[in-house]
Amino acid sequence: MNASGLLLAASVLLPLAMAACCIVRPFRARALSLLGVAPLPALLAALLVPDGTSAFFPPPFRMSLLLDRPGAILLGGAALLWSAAGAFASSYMGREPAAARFAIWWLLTLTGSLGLFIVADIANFYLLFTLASLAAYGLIVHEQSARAHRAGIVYVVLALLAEAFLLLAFVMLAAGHPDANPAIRDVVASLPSSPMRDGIVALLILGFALKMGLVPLHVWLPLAHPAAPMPASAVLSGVVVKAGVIGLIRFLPFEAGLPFWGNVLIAAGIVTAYFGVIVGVTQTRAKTILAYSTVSQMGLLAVLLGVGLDTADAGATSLGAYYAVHHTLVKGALFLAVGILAATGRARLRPVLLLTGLLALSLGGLPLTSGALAKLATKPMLGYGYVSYAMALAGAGSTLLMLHFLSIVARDARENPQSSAPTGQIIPWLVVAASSLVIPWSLYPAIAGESIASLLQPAALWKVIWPMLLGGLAMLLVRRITKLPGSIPEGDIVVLAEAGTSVIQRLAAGIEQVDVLLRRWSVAGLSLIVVAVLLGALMFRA
Amino acid sequence: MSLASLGTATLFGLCGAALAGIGLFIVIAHAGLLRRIVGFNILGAGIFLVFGAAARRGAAAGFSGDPVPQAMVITGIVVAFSATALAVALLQRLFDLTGRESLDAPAASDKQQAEP
Amino acid sequence: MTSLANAFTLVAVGCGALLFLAGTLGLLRFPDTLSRLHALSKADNLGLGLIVLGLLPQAESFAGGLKLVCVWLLAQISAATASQLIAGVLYRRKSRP
Amino acid sequence: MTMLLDLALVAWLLALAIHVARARDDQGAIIAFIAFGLLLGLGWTRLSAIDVAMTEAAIGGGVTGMLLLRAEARLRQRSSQPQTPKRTTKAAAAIACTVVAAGLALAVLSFPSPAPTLAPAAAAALDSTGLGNPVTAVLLAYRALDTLLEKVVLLLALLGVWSLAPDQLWGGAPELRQTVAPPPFVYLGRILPPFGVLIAVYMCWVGADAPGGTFQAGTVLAAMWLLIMLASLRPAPETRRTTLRLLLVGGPVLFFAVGFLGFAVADGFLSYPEGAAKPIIVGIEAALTVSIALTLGLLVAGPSSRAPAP
Amino acid sequence: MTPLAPASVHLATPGGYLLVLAVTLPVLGVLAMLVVAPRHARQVALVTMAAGLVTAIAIVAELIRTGTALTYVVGGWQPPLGIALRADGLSATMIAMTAMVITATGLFARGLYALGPKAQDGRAPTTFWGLLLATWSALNAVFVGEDLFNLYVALELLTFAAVPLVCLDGRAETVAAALRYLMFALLGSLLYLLGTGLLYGSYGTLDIQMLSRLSEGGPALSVALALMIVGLLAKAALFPLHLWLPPAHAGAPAAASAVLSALVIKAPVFLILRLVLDIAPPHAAILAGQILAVLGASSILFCSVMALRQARLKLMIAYSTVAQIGYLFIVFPLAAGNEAQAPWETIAWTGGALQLVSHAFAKAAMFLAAGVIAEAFGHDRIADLGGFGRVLPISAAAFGLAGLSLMGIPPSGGFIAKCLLLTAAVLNGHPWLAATILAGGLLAAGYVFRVVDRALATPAIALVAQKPIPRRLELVALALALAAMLLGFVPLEPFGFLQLGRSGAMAGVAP
Repeated sequence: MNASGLLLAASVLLPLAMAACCIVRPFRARALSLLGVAPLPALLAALLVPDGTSAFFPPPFRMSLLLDRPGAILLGGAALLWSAAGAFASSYMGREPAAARFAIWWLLTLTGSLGLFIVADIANFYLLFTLASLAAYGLIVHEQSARAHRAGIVYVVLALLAEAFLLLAFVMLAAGHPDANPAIRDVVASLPSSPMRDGIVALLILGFALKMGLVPLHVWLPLAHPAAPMPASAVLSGVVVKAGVIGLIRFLPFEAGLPFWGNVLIAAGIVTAYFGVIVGVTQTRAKTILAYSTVSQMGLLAVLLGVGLDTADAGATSLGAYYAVHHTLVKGALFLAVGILAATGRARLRPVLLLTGLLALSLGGLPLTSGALAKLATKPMLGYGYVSYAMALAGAGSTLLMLHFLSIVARDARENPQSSAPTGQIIPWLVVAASSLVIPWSLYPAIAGESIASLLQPAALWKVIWPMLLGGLAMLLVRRITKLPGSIPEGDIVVLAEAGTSVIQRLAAGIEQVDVLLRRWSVAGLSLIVVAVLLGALMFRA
Repeated sequence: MSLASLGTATLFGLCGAALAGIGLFIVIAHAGLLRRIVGFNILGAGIFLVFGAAARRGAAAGFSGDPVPQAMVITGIVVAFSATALAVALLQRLFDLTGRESLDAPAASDKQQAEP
Repeated sequence: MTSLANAFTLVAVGCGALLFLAGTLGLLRFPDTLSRLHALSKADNLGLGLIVLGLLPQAESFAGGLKLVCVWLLAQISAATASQLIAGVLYRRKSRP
Repeated sequence: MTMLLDLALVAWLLALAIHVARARDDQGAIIAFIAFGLLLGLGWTRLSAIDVAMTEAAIGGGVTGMLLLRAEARLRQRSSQPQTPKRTTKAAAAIACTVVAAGLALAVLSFPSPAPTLAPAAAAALDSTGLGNPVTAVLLAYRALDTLLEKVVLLLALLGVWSLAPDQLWGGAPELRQTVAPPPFVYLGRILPPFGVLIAVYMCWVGADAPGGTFQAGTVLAAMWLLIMLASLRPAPETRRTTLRLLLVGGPVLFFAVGFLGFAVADGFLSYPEGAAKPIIVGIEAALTVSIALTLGLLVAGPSSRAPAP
Repeated sequence: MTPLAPASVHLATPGGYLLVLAVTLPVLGVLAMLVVAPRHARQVALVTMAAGLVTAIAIVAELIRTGTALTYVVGGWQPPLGIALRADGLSATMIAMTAMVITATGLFARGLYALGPKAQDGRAPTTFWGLLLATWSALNAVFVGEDLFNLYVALELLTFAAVPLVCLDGRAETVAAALRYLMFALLGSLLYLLGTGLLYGSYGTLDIQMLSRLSEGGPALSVALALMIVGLLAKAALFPLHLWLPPAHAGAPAAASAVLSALVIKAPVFLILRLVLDIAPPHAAILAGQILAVLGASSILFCSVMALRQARLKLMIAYSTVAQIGYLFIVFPLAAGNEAQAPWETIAWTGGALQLVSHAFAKAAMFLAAGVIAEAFGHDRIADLGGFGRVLPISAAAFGLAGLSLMGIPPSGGFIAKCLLLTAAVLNGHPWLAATILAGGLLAAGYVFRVVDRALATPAIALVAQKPIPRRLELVALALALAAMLLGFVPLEPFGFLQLGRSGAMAGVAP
């Protein structure tokens, strides 16, 4: 294994080793302050390691790692956010007694979520996916409030459901393969010709859509992300949802294309994009609005990948990663901004609000920001059909939602006393915010294949400006509806599902009754004989 | 098949089958634990008779029966006795502790505990 | 000689069997426990005694004959004790109101 | 004629079994069961299995009956009879059990003819053991492992019974009789045991070559011991006594020792040296008889019910 | 058929004496314990455990060294007249697993079942060790037995050792549970014995290897196998015959529950595996396998829901045992339904074996952890355990890790097992079984999560341990849980090993 391979390996192993070291008390006490260091190997790997580098762990681990372009883009952005949020966390949570526990969950989630971007074999993909999913539970319920608890339960139920779908899909994928733990690339190559193709793809989409939060499987997301402490919300909404994106990128056969499933993804994505906006606008808490914005943005990503799958365009993976990294950094910065704003008041408020506004509107596609770049980069692939317009309208929706967000945070911060956030929080935030503005520029030529100059042409600017104007207009309209705020509860349809639990309760109570009956001696004796007679008769007939 | 053509062995084998059925019935359908223990013994007796039928049918080489199943029955009888003894001891202990001789009424026992 | 012995056996065993039959009848038909007990122990003692006596000439060896006598003796002892015990229980039950 | 006798015997057995199923009170059922056990012993003689007949009559009818009767007497003070299952349950159980019995009958009738048997193999191997009773040969030579494990089963059942004693009584003596024994019983307890011991010794000795053997002898000894204890002639021993425990494990330990000696002097575990098989087996049987007698007796006596003497 | 039984199929192998040792050593310990002063019972037990562990390791080593099954013909009397003992790869795995779990339990119980400084004698401290060792002997006897009647005696030995363990603490409800257990187990043994009698009457031998060559359909065989399988099912407590298990396993002392749940119910399952795959004719095996799979699947779903509904921790774990046993029964159609491969060459076979072993470790760890929790707080009501993870972090970790294995979360042994079973279900076209496996995993996650959630909670009034708990107890549970976890890292190793001693199986090593 050469230096690049070692660096790749270290990006998974360092956080894992740090989590393991937390068994030792002295380390545990200081773990929180080291959170910012853990993702550094991954960051370095994303910057330095050339595309196509692979590494293989010998048995019994049998893990193979591979860095390709979408992986590298996502890894870099994610590592940056993890590092900055980690630094933010050490200042934000420093005095909490349960900080050590938080650090352990953090490191485990970090391991899983970063590892997913580079792992190349199917078993370890599942392992890391599970690690990221389950460890995130610890982050969500960290504050131990009733809200966090409810969010945690909904999250765990759906996360485990996703695990089950994916496990079945992976097993079906690997079933025809001679190797017990094949490389993802190999199984995906043979996927289009598999007899169980449609079942596998359906399960994959279900599993990853749950993770991404596509409607109607998004219900956990607006509950869970706001429930976590601020830095954790940032990484959950910024990075951990991308586990679903990287899953779709890795496992769907973009080279061969599957038009039907592509269209399914497009449809689900469009619905999600609008749904997120519509419900988000009714929310009154800043973090919840951001979470709904994440739902909406994941919908846009799904559309992007769906188009790629529909048209058998493998370039969609890079574009998807590009869009995703933009969202990672911006959304991370926005969540951190909510934390900063809460601690900032009076005179210091204005610059912070200004930067927050810039970041927020970037999601809507403000010209010259990463949002605009991402939208422009993806335009050619979407073509000029209805999908393109739908996406543009969704951009308007994003603008609307972000304006709503800004109005809420501005209102919340108005009453703050004269103060400013600690430097330990400001600097990480600024780093993320700055990189969200800079990194997409540096990647743009490679991804879009166009020069930066082309971005500044009026036609290109108009393409991104008109949805924003539309969004602004919509905002004016929406503000007039006074009943709107708070009209839809957080987590929307999960409330309906929770109403259905009484049915499940009754079913379970029924099962309990049956158990009491079956455990009666005479009934058990009778069932014994019945089973015996059944067995005997069947074997006799055989 | 007429009765006379049945050998002694088969007759007792059939008797064993019937005894096993009766024993099984007692075990399943009686709530009284002591009676169930008796039922186990009758079931066991029926089973041993099946072995006995096999043994008697296997008369050969100058022996009036196959000694292997006979030996198994002897072992089986002793094991059955130990089981009976253990069951009776448990039953007596249960009776000493609770004053009842039934397992099938957990609801009643809850009431008993709740009353005082 | 053998025919004489056989005849003796036949008569003695027959009488014994008859006594057992009578005893069983008594067990079934007598009104109270003590008389039933009486019938039963009669059959046991005398009936079994006659049968053993009748079988003695048929014994192949002296040891075999001894075994037969032993069987009778043991049955005698146990029947006597059992009758006493049952009667004792009855007596105690009666004496208690 | 013999067929008629057999039929009558079978009919008796079935009638008694059904009586056990239908009897109102437990005492009647248990008495019917004891009669059943004795008749079954007769049935085993009809199947030419004298060894089994003796074991069945002694253990199945005798000692088990005694155990059950004692338990019934103790349980008689119970406040309420357990509720009987519903009529439908009983009917369903009856149907199900009939089906099972029919299946069994079918299976018994379909036994192949000529019957497969190990009698020739047992006979052929009998010479090398020097024994005359093939059942003893099976129990102590061919399938000695079964017998060995079964001894452990007995001991374990005893350990299980003992473990049911209340904590403060652990190690004490079981109590067979709370009241004074009636004089006739004491008389019986005085005169019968010498006979019983003689018979047991004889059975154990003769078992090598003729029907009889360690189980039967052990049961007779156990019965004599129980008689003595019931007649209050001797108290039951404290279960913690070392001599008692040594005697209890003596048989199995000797058996194991001989088994392991087989590694050294013969060809492996539980194999006997050529020519010396018979005396070794008789020796094992003697030790086992004592152990079995004690175990059976103590199993009937139950867990200790008196605190150990200080 | 000739009256003379066929020539023997057993050839003693040099290492065969190890099997004798595996069966007899623990029993010798029991005998010694009855004689020595009660004070030394524990030492005798611990010494015996060390010897037994060495024997188990030696058996595995010998098996790997020679590459064939170990066989011993007791007393030199060839079956069918005599008795043979045999250990193939699966048996050796079981023996090793048993040795490890028993030793761990012994270490756990070392401080719990010791006489006080002044006491001369005591009931529980002395009987526990004897019963534990007897259980071990019985288990080994079941795993190496080749003769069906010998196996009957071994099963009875197992029952008689296990039942008093249930009511060791002498409370009324545990006595009732023990009595119920004994009665149902007896019913099972008697049905098994009945089947044995029918088989002897039909074939004149009870040696499994010989029966597997002789057996051909017919009423006697069908009835016999049906009775034996059902009898064993009753002992294995598969749904709907699980009436005795929850009260018995939940009521027993923790150390006993661990052995009962992890090992004792595996013995009948192991025998069912042998009956169906070795003795039953192939087409009958397939049909029987389907019924068993239906029962297994219902067991998984039904009893997982029941586990979810339990208010008490130990009852929850007990129901989880019934559910997890179900996985072992869905192996049958997956392993036996394949024309091209022998059952033991399929991945379902490996998956089943792995599930058996990983469940043993995980469940033992869970029960020991639950025992520590109940001991520390004086109760095991899940609702009132909020924040126990802070007081007993090691036990909480042990419970969580063991839970991961039960849920089938990577990289645990349970995950590999379920993954293999799932693969087999997909390959053989059993979508319902696949769905059941997944649903079972989800439900397991549900009940494990309930407890983990309590462990992580911060209640208003902090939980305080009523008794100090020695760290060693907690570490034993953690070690077992880690063992269940680590099984996931040796996934490909057991494949060949599990097939050792199975005819013609050496060639196919295919994950």
